[in-house]
Amino acid sequence: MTFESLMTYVGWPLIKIVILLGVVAFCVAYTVYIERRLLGFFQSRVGPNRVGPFGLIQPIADGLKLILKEDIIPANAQPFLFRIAPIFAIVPAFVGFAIISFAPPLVTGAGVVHPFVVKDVNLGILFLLSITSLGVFGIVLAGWSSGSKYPLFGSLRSASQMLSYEIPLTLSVLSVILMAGSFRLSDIVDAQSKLPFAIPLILAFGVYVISAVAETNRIPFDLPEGESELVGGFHTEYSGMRFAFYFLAEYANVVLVCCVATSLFLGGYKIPFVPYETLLAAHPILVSALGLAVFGVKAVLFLYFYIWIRATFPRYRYDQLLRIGWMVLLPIALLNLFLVAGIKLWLLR
Amino acid sequence: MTIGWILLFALIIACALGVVISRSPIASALSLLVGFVGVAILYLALKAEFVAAVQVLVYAGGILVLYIFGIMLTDNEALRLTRQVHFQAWPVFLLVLVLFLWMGHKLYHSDYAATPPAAKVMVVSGGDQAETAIAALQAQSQVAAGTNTQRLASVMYGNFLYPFEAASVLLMVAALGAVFLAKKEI
Amino acid sequence: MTTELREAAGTSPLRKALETTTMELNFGPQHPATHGVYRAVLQLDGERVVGIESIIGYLHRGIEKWVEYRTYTKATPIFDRLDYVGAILNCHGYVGTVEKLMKIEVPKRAQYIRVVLDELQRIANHLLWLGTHALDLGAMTVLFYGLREREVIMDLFEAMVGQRLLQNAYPIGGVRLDFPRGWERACRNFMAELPHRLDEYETLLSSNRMWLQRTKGIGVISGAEAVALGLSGPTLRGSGVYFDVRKCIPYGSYEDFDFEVPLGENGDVYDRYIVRVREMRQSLRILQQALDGMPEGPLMPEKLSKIIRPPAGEVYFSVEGAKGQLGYYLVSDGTDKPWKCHVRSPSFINLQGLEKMVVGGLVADVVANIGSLDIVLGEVDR
Amino acid sequence: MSMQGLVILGFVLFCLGLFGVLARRNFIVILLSIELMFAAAGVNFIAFSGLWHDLTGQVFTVFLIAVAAGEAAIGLGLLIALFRLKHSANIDDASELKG
Repeated sequence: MTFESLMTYVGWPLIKIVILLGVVAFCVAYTVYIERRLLGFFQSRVGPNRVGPFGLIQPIADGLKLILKEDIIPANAQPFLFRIAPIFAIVPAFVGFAIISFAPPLVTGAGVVHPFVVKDVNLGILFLLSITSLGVFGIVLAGWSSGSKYPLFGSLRSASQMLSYEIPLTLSVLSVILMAGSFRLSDIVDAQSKLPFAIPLILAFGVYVISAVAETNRIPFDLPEGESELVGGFHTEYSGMRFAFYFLAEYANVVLVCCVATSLFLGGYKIPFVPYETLLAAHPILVSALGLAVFGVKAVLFLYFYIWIRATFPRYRYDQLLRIGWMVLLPIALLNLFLVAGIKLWLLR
Repeated sequence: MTIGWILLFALIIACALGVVISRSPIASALSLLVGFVGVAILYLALKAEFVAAVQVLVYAGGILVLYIFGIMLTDNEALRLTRQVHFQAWPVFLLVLVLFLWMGHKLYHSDYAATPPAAKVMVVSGGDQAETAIAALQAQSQVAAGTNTQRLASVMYGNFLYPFEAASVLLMVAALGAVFLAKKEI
Repeated sequence: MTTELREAAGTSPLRKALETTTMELNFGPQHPATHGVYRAVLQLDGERVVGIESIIGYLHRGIEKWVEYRTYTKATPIFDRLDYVGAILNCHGYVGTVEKLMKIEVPKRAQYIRVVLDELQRIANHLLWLGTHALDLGAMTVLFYGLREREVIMDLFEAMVGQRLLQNAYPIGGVRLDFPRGWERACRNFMAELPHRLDEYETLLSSNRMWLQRTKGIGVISGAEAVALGLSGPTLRGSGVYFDVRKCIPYGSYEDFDFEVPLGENGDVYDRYIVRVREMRQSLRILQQALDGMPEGPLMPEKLSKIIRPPAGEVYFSVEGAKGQLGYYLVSDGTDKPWKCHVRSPSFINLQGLEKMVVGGLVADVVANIGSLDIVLGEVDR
Repeated sequence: MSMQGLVILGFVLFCLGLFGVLARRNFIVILLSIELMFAAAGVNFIAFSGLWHDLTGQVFTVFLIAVAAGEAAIGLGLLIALFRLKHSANIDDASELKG
């Protein structure tokens, strides 16, 4: 095996994965910071502002604190499952980032293309959905292995919630796949060069946003951890680094959902109103850099929307939540799918 | 790449063993989860990407969660204390071993893997045109060009439309049946 | 399945065997939604509550007994510790009782000042309640908004009596000091501001479908049941019963003021919520009238001995506390210490309504109901 | 990888599943073992589909997964019913028809 083939099959992917992991972990940590800061502003208070300028070092301080804390395993817990459960939560949350194209591919001199994605799988979306569907194991196992009632309650709720909302989520994504005619994320982004899918597929977008909020267990659907009812939900008994894993997994999921929404509905790295070719003619690096920036801005706007929701709404009750999922979102998603299929079949031939 | 295959096989078989012999049902379920992911990787390696994705999405993300639910709902101390293996384990083991050896022998000595049956007929009748016959068969089976998923779709919604609908009816019936069985007021 | 079959199945041993066991869930004493060290043992059938047993006493400090070893004057500050978010009203109740026992005539100006402070305290209490209740149901922001307005009231208290939370505001007989310079203007500014803030909260909650779904039709308690259980305050008025101590048994010049008693219709969580929000607006009306019609005059009665030594006898006096009818029962044996003191604390009695409200509901509704009762454990346990 | 290996893998999975179904007491583990047997069939379908360049095998694997989902639903329904009656997930307790 030559050095070059080794680099192609092992080296470059590994480097990409390491870079992506670093960037994602950084983004997730600062998502927490941004959320706390923004919530502070929403609620007429300051938010974390003591550690470093504007509190910018706060995430690192929090991380250090959580690492140094004692890792408590309750007497009733099943120690092995209790220890490995956070891994089941955090791995799917981070693996999902592998298929997201963050910027248009960089074309260097000799026609060599460097895509800004770890692996542009041709079944990208399906891969993403199947990977994220594994995240529920972390929650279920945590609740089960803690040997305590509140986590058990939280995990049962969470599992049924995630299973229920996966269906409208998938259906709304399906209509995007129908429009784009491909599972590959870069194809889907390319299909939006004229118009982001959020406009023609407004119904699907709405369903996606609501189900995504539910999938990531956030207000108004944060029942699994609804702190006023279930104390902390499935991670009540966790402390220290294992708690941090759940925390990170939750926010990684939030960031992932923002990135996916950007790619699927908001046009990804496509710059609105500016054709790709004109930019490419200007400078190849400029295209990628601008694309990356545009992707970031869109994702952050979506994130802002997320936090805004959290600051505004109360929490649904468990039965109401399931009712919304099955009685409202599912019919809307199905109807939307039929509409899109019809339009695709009859109008856009 | 042979090492990779052997590792994958070893993983799948180890997980299957874990399902059958581990004491706690939840360990069985988790080991099945890893085994399913292994099988999905196997599917990927055999160029069946769509089936691999469905395997993970439906099996690992859906069915197994239901099983874990079931384990959580039916757990009690008494169950944990009883012997997990049936008294008939040893006879069964011998039976399965005999079956395994016999079938393994048969499989090892058969030549099923050489050529497709239709092509084999042609080989028998037409002699040296076997190569072209196989090529023709392959071309015929690949109804539409494109990715594996697209071809799979055209086969599934073309030749197998009615079985597909039947499968959906089956799922519906299963869901209704499950609700009926589990409902408190019969 | 036909009805006959279903009925037959209802009595069969098979049916019994199919019934699942209930699950016992300890709700508290350390729980974020119990507003203190209150413990409820819930019997759950899935998510449905089939039984609740309240266990209190985790914050018992023996205040009623403690008072028997203190002189009447020295006993005043301890009552602030009953309901520590509505301390001035507790204080008013106690000094009012002693005044009634001794037949002291409180000067008019002192009465009006008391009304001003009382109503400010009521608003502060309801603001904190609103915030915590909303937080229980997941609406986090309202808490911080409520605390922001409450902060202004705290500052007003600090300027007036020197303390923010446990003010020990009134001496027996009247009030200690007049309004400091600029206080009235600050108070009027706050009063001009608050209605807009209340509108803001109502935009966030009263017109929010999620809020309505979480509160409408939850924890219903009828007027008759509420009266039978002895509930009082906004909890009672939410069920549509017209009872407000300020109107029905007027004290401290409340008969001078023109205000309405907001009533609910269904007796659910939403009604208890909306009654409290409207009460804040009514309190503002009272404040306005009290400040506008503030009479001149002394703050303490002319002849009041330094040592309070009421004649032997017993007396019951109640004020409209923030949570309901806050009554004090004092027995005097003619010495300078009360022989017996009993507090009819509204939180304790309102807590009895909880079982009626939550049984048959879901676990999440328990939180909504406890929130809508507005209990303070310091007052429940005394 | 040779076909031989894949077929043997499928067969090993099948045998393990069979053993689990016959030898375990816990109802859920029996269901899990059945899933193993399904997976064995799936491996064979996919392997032969690849060998013969015919997608029918893959289509059947998808059907297989659907059937497995149905089986899981019904199986869990039965499990809950059994648990309600016997307060146990032990298959040996369901012995009322023995007479």
